[in-house]
Amino acid sequence: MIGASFQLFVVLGAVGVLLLLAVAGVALAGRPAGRILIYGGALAASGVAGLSALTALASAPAGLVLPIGLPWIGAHLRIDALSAFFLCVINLGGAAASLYGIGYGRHDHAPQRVLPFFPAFLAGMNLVLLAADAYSFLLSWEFMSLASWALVVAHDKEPGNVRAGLVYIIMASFGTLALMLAFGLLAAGTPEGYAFDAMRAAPPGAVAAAVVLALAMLGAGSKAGLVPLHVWLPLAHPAAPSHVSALMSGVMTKVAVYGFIRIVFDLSGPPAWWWGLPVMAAGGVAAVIGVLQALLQSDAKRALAYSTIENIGFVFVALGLALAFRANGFAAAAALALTAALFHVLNHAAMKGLLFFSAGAVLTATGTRQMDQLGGLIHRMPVTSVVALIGCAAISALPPLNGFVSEWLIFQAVLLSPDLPAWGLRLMVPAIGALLALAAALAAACFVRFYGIIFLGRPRSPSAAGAQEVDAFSRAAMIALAGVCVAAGLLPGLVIDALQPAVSGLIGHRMPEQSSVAWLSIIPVAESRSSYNGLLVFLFTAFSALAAAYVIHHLASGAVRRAPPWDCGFPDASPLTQYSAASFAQPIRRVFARSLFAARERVEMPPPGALTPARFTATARDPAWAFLFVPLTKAVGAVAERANHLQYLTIRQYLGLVFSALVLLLLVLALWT
Amino acid sequence: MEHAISANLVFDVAHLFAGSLVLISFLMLYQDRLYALLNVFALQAVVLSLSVAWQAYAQDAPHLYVTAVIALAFKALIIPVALHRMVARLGIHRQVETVVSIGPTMLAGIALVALSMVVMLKATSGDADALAREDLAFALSVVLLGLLMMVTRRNAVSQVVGFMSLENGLILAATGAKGMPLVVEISVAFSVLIAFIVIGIFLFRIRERFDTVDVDALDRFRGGRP
Amino acid sequence: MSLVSGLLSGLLSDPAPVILAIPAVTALLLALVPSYRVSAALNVTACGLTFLCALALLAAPRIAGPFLIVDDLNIVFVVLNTFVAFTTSVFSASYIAHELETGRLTPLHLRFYHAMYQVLLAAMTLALLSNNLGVMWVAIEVATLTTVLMVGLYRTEAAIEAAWKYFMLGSVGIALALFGTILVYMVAQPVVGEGPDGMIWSVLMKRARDFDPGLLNVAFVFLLLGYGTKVGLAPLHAWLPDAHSEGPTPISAVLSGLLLNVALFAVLRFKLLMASHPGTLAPGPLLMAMGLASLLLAGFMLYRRRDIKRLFAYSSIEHMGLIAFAFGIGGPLANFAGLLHMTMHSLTKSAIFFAVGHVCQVKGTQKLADIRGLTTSHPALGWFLVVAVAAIAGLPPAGVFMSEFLLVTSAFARMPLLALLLVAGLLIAFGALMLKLSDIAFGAPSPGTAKVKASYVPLGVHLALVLVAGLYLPPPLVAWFRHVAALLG
Amino acid sequence: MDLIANFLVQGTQMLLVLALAPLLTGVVRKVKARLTRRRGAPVLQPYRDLARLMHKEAVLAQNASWLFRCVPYLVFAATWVAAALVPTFATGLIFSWSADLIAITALLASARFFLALAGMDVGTSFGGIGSSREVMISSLAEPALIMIVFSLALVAHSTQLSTIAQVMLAGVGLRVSLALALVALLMVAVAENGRIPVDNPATHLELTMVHEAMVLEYSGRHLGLIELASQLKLLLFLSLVACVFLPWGLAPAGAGIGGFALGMATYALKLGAGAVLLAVFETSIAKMRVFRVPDFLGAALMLGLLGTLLLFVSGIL
Repeated sequence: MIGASFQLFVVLGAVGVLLLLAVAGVALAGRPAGRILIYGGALAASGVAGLSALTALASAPAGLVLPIGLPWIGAHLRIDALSAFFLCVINLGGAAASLYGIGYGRHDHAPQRVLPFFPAFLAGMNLVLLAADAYSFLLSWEFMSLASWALVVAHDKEPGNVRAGLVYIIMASFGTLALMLAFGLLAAGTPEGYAFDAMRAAPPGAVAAAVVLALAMLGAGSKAGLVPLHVWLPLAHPAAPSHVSALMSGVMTKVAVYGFIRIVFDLSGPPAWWWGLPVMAAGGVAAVIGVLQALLQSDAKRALAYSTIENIGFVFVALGLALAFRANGFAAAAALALTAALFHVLNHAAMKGLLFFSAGAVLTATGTRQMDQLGGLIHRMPVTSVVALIGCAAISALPPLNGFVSEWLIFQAVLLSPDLPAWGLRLMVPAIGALLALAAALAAACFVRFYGIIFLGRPRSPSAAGAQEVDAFSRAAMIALAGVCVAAGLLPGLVIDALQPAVSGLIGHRMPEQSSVAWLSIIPVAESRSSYNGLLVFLFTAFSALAAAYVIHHLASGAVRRAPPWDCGFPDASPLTQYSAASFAQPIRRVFARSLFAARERVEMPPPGALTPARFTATARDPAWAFLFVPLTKAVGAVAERANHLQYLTIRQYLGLVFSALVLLLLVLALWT
Repeated sequence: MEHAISANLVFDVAHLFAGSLVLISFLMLYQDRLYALLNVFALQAVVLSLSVAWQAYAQDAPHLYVTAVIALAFKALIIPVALHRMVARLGIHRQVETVVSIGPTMLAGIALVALSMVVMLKATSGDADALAREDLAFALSVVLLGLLMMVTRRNAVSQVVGFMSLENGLILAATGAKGMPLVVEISVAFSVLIAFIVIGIFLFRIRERFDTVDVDALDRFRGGRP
Repeated sequence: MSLVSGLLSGLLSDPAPVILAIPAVTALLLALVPSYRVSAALNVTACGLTFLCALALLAAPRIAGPFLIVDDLNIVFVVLNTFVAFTTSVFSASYIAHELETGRLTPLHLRFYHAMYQVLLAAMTLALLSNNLGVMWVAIEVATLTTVLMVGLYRTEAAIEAAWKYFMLGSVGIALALFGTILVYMVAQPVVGEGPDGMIWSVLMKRARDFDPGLLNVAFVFLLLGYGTKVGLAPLHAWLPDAHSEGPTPISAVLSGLLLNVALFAVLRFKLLMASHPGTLAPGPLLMAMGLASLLLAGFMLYRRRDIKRLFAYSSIEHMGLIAFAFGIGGPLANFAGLLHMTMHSLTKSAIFFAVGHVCQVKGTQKLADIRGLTTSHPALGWFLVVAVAAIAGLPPAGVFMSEFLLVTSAFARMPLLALLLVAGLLIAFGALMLKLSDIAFGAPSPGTAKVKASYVPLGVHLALVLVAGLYLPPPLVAWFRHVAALLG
Repeated sequence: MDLIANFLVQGTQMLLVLALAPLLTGVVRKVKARLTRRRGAPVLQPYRDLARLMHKEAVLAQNASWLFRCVPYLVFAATWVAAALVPTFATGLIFSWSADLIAITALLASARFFLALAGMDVGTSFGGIGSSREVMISSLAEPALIMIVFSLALVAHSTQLSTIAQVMLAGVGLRVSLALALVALLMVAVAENGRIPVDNPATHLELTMVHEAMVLEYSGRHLGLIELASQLKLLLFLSLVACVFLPWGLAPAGAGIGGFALGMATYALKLGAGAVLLAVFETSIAKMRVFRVPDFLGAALMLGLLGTLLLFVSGIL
């Protein structure tokens, strides 16, 4: 058995199928058969690719060179443990999204703008993970961006979508250019240097490597949504159809993480001791800013997009820890941190996919994404509400679900870091740990709000009151992802072991074998140090809850009487007296966002006797826009305005330009010896 | 017959002509009335044809006589006359409108001549024969002065004149280069070009200037500003 | 029978004269043919024939006669030019017919137009194939004059103004180029002796080592400015946007796709000359400076454009700047990138102008403000335009992406700071293009829903070539580009 | 054999905390009453209340969902498990390996998560007030708690409570970081259990209350369970303080009956002392405005962070 070459071929085949589907999408768009064929085919392809990647996790790397791409080196394709793991993640998300799409696509009013690009998007992401030379990598990377851009502008009549697409494509191109520069340094300007193997063979010098790190953070960070390069994300992710939003938020950001790991951990040689610092700092800031912004949004999908930024922050903190440990020679700790990062990648793909699916289901059922139009859906959409609850609990890092495990692992890694020699790191890490803890707690608050406003309480609009449960395909997709969340939470040991080939491939060291631990506990370092057993906690809690219920219902009363809510004796007021999204966020807005986001509240009280309703408006701004991008665009506009005068000169003045250019050059010659 | 006259004489005469061409360029810069400008230009054309003829004789290259004739007929007679009549017909008013007033223009011209000298003498420090060097330097200054004129004059006519004197510099350089092929063809081609320009002005009634200052003209024309 | 075979063998042994003869003869014929349908057909066939003969060049031996030269450098250009000229003639057939219907042009105009088209083709091919610098110069002058006449074809004030601006700047450029040519002769004369040899390119290249470097530098300055005016490098670019926007769209395509390349070719020839002489002032920095200037200037200018054709004219300036920058850096990778980028740019940009031509016809305007939501009102045309613009903006899998990849990476490895400027310019221009594109293509459509009466064939062929090029370049082409790149030093 | 013994110990522990929790609350109330010159309800009153609540029928709002009915059991179970994992009289309990201190924190967090959801389920404005304030408080209290956990873990090189307790028992000397951690832990405990000055468990002035507003719609056995859960939580925090900072008398794993007896005795003493101290504290200060609470908890967070930082900078501080 020569490595994973078989799986490589299978994945390539799947990619081919996806591309064919993209072509077919142009022809078949519009008829339902087309929808079912495209999404069904995408489901099958992703499923096959994901499964074969799963089998490739443990097997030796395999490569292959196609006679396309950059002429003199061809297209290098390679599947190793790292890419195999990410292939599993994205194809999990891809399969779920395809399954969801079969049902969701029925409500799409412009299928011809979605069907061709959806499979292309999936194919692009798969190719990024397979690519093993700079050109193929960036080609697939940009192709992925292009396809997703087309999906973002699919509904171009809705206000804001075109602008979202514009911001997105520009930021994407910025990222690609940054990566291009990084690869330029890694390839060192030699024609043959573009292959990853060549880069590994000749790692860059210290300075060059540092520049590569910075460029990788810019390039991959802009795609993953690191602050302040995140601005496109909350615009673009909600604009796309929900199953695509799930892909972009849950999966494409992971491709960016992959790119970062590939460049920084694999290609740019041994890290310097301080590399962890910027990565961790960026991660911590992204985590807090992201979750706080998420708490302030009233658009459900936008809140989810911001929460993606938070989770990416978690991942990058873990990656930064791994870098720091690795650079300072703590292989075991590095393995733990990297495992935590990869675990969180998997978790977030599942959770965020699930949440976007449920948001999409709500959108289909009620026609709105505005939380303040929703409410009480738990009565109307039983399945969606259950799986959404699982998703919210998981992403709030509550045991025994998967979100908690990765967070727990990250904390364990943080607790190992006092051994680090460098003072900078020692001062940095606890602060980052505090930021993470804060972000985690705020995430819980954020998703209490998300779930409570959308699914609980009383319907705030007729459309919410008349909502219907979504179709079977969508339900199936959501249930599948919820299953992943629960399984990964109850049996984390298996996941951790599955991650180890990738980890040891990058770090050269692995975490201790977990599946052999008694009772399926996980023990990152040593039993005396820390251990956790999701399954046991779950059983324990479930047992106590059931026992309590049983005892009470048998020994005491089990009777129930329905009555109007008491509400401190108030009569049943209109649903509008419920807490709204804005009012629920009020305490946190006042505590955290007032200075950070210039959050302001304005109340317009009508004069006595006036019949107009009182209005309350809460506003907050994203500092990245206020301090970075708005001034930037203004500056470009100003320069453009200046330069524009050159268009309206007279012929004589143009001749003057030529003349002065000539004189200038002659002067250069005259002075040049 | 080369040996009949001493190389020295050849050199001096050629030098004389070239130098006077530069001088005439300055004269043109100095003019502030169109008719006078045209006359001076005609003079320059005559001198040019003389120098070309001299080169033809000195290099014993008969085809250069053709160039000389073209220069004389076309640039010393036809074009100036045509422009005279055009100025009359189109009622272009006789003043040469300058962007920079005459004095500074002259100074700039002197600077340009100095520049071309420096460039050329520096460049051709090598084995190139002295005649070529001097000739080139003068030719370059004529070219630059012509360009300067195009840039600092507003009238269409005076810009055309500037262009033509620029081209005179080219012909001077071309003929100065011993045994340069295609000189005749090139001068013909250039005459065609100039004819185009003159006819263009006449056809399209580009009256006063290539540049206007009134804003709505900008809006109508340049860069299709809506 | 033997005659035919003789002709064929002659063609294969030395196709260059034929390539020149066909358009020249056709031009005369077209001047006589009254019916525009016939002349359009004739135009297409002639271009087709020329292209076929140009293909024969690939097999033909590399020869350097007293008048014509066939070497690897100009074969690239000839084949590319004749091809684009051919496709453009196909497009022009459908385009011009529409102009006739709308009455913007009369049959007489068309007669003139077609004749001029062939003259232009002949002149450009001559400029590429001639071994004599003087002849090359004359040919480029002729090409300029013909395009001037075609730009002024519509006789509108704007058109005349554009033509005039083009004409004046072009003439000065020509003059400067001539002075440079004369200087080159004077450099050569002491070495290769008097007489025509001093202008024969192949001879100059052989003897270049012995030239006087100082004078060669002066010559290059004049040649760079002279022919650079034609290339449209800043600050000599002023004629380009107006000429593109006011002339008939096929001519815009020809200008961007062909004439700029020819001028660039001239610059490259002399860069070769400079490169083959160790003692000269390196031409690289000059090219890089002007290239970057053009890139940045055009990038900013794109934002304020209100006319769709002028928009893409500025993008041509931007790309010419990129190409000049690439050749300025030099080295195998950058030169390869430059050649590839040049090829891709001609194909893509002419494709864009094909699309834009039809867009302007269906919308009845060139104003960007009145062209919106194309993908909704004219899906096929709209998406073609989106693909083409994405290609020119350097999005994969277009070949432009590959050339920009090579350029950026190799530049950053060798001169990081310049590369940062380059990237900044690329990003600025990209943003502007996408800004305009998202208004043109998406959102609620603007009025003007006339059906498109156009053949998408040329458009489709160009885009197909460009898209494939990003994924796969045929090995012979690559080998050949690498060889030329090595020549360019 | 050994396994069964372990299970027995674990079971005793669970039942013990369950049994002691109401008593603890009763004691606190009694002491408070005494301090305010009232006789106060008997110490066993909480048991009676619970029993009465349990036997009442549960009155549900018409639009209460299944979630509303499940939450009390979930909250109770989560809190109970958390409490059962804190060493009270003995360390090295068999299940204590299934969750370390971080997990215990997370268990409490999940209890709070569901309780806040339940507060929003009926869709009354008071539920909303309670939930939103609760999550605001917790969003600061949790990180503070995590920081405290960090400090302890860094001293003991473990997040396992049993290990920590043993390390403390072995003696780590007086440490600044631990002192900071203790203060922070007490502040967090006050906030988490909704005691004065953060919240007033006895009030029913709706606008001043947090926890009570959240559970306003609950009645009968549901309310009973939630009450019990909060009593368990109080017990949990007291035993946490006890086992970490006063670990004396804790029976090591596999100790004999004597060891366990000793452990029980000392544990009872610690609880009593804690209850009295808490009562004194509560009677001696006034409740603060809701929007002063963030400052209070922010201070706790900073103290915790400071402790951790000190430990990062040098292991012996």
